[in-house]
Amino acid sequence: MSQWGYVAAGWLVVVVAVVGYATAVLRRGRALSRRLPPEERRWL
Amino acid sequence: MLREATLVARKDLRVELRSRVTTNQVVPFALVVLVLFAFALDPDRGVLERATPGLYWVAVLFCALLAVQRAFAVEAADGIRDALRLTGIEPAGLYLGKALAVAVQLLVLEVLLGLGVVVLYDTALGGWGLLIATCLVATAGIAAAGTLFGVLAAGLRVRETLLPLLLLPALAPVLLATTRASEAALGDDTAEGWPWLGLLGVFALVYLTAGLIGFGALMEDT
Amino acid sequence: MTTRLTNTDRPGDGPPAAVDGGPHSTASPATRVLGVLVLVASGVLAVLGLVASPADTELGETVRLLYVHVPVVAAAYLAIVITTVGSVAVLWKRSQWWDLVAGSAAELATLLTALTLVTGMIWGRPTWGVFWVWDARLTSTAVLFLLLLGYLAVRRTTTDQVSRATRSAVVGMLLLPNVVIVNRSVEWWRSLHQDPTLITLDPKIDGLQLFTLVFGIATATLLLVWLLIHRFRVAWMAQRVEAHELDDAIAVRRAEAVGS
Amino acid sequence: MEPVVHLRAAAALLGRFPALAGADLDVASGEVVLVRGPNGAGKTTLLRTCAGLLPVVSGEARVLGHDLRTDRRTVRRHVGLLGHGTGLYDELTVADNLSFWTRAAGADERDAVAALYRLGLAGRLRDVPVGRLSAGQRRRVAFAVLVARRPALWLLDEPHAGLDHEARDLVDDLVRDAAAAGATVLLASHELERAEPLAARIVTVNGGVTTEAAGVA
Repeated sequence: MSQWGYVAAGWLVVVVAVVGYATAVLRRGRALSRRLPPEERRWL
Repeated sequence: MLREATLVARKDLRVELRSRVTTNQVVPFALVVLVLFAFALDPDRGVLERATPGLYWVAVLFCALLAVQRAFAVEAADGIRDALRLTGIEPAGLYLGKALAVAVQLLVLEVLLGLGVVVLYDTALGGWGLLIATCLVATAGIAAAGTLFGVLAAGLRVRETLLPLLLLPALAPVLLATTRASEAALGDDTAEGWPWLGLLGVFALVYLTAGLIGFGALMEDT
Repeated sequence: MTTRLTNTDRPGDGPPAAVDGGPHSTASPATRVLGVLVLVASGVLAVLGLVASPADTELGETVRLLYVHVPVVAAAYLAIVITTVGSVAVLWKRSQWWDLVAGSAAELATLLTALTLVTGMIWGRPTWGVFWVWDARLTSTAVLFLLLLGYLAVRRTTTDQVSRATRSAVVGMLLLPNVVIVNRSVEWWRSLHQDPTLITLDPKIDGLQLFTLVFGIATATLLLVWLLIHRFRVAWMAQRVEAHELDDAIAVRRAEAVGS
Repeated sequence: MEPVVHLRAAAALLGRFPALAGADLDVASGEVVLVRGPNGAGKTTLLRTCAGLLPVVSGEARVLGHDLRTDRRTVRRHVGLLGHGTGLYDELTVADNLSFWTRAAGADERDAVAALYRLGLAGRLRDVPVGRLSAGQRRRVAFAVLVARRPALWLLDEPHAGLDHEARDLVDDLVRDAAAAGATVLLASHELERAEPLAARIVTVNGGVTTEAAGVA
């Protein structure tokens, strides 16, 4: 595996993990907000 | 508060004297661990001899785990948690008392294990000053951390698996420090070991403080 | 209301349906701006790190791994600090808001510490020919990862909200001190053996490389803040749903009693 | 004079389950009140709430002048709870248990010794590990701890359960002595024919809610 291979692997792992986690959080947020009356959806 | 701590410690130790769990079960377990290490590392190839301090302290950590689990299994009997909270004993006193009892049992274990190592691995003990200091300070740290995580896991239905997961990683630096300090003590340059003792002292202080702060809140839950 | 799931890491969402005025997800104007900012910054970082900055004389192309490894490490430690501060606030002021912040930050810290380990190992392969080396930084990160798993385990196994807050706060409070003690002890330990250490923050790089590195850390911090806001709002809503379930249980129990 | 126990629509949690959904109860000092109700109705929870062991989430709850919603720790020292669990260390002997629990609660050794004699435990039972005692004898030791501590509020959960006649008479005497000495007793029991003569008032608990209080005497 050339040096570029490792660089690509490193970057890819981070991007995929972050995007995957962010999507999961956003999706869970949307699902939960459907189960709550509007005024309770935010802490403020 | 100290009066309450000694009261609790004496009670725990008396329970141990009556039930003899540590002496009848944990000590034999420790010796088994030492023997298994010997099987694994084939004594005459020198590896065992070099690794003795490390193996000794790994065995001590496992025994500490069992001693802590035992200390809180005693409290899990019916109605005792409620009764303890109704006595009005300061949580800090309860924490120190239980930690003291665990520490005393650990020291006894360490001495017995030490004999086991001397006999089984024919280790020449030396550097007594550093060795004893390391044992004392390390035991304080292990007991402080063990008691804190012990009460934290008590009452949860997964406490048997949660306690090792919480305690052992936290004790990683203790294992490192005690092993290095013991190596220095057994070897020639004991001066090398003292910084590790400092680290053990810091560790013990951090966990004693956390225990005094956190124990009350942890006792509060149903 | 369909959401356009774009491939960017902040999928935009359609306008909230007219009938229900409230927010429809954890997004808000602020997070949208921040989200776009993070996106742009990551794009610039990619260009800088992969294309613009020169290969390192000594490390060759693998220096580009640093532009993602070091920012992740920085974000992980920032998340740990937030968790510890939050946990102390929970014990001191019994505040539920801080409990949710600490819980969210700890989850992020676990993800980022895992990424630190993975990128560290990917870095290790070309540099030392082996994935895992008992190098001071990698070892302490590994222990930190185990401590975080313990924190998450405590948080998951406790059902009662109040005792969950207390127990995770005690573990959370100990994260930062543990990190310091572990790093200190591993540093001394490895220095006894002088084997290759991971060239971390200062491989005598300068100029564009240094700029890229610092820019990377800034981007990671923004990303952390963005993720924390969203994760916190999810935690807040989850806790509200739990509270509702509780109120229903009280109502049902009371109806049962009066009825029977 | 403020009542020893004052609950108004009090709700308390057992973990996440609202074991007490709305309790109204007033008990004056020196009074003996019987708490009746089917199993799982919340009798035990009511007692444990009065002992300050459960978080009160709504309504009013004051015991011995302490508001349980703000501080439920300080009241505990003045409360004695005899529940299903004996709260004794099976490994320790009767004497060891008594001495620990008494001194832990701040009473001194003499009270423990007096309680031993009062409960007839000073003889051969004294050095027997509690684990080897019968349920009745264990209950007797638990009572001995209560007698030694002399709490202001006695919370007894099924004190007669599983006892022989002689032990039940002893329980009755102890309750009467405690009330005579000015303590307040909250007695939860199924055995109405045994418990009713002791109590001045009866409260029924059902589904975590107290319904009516019927006078007896």
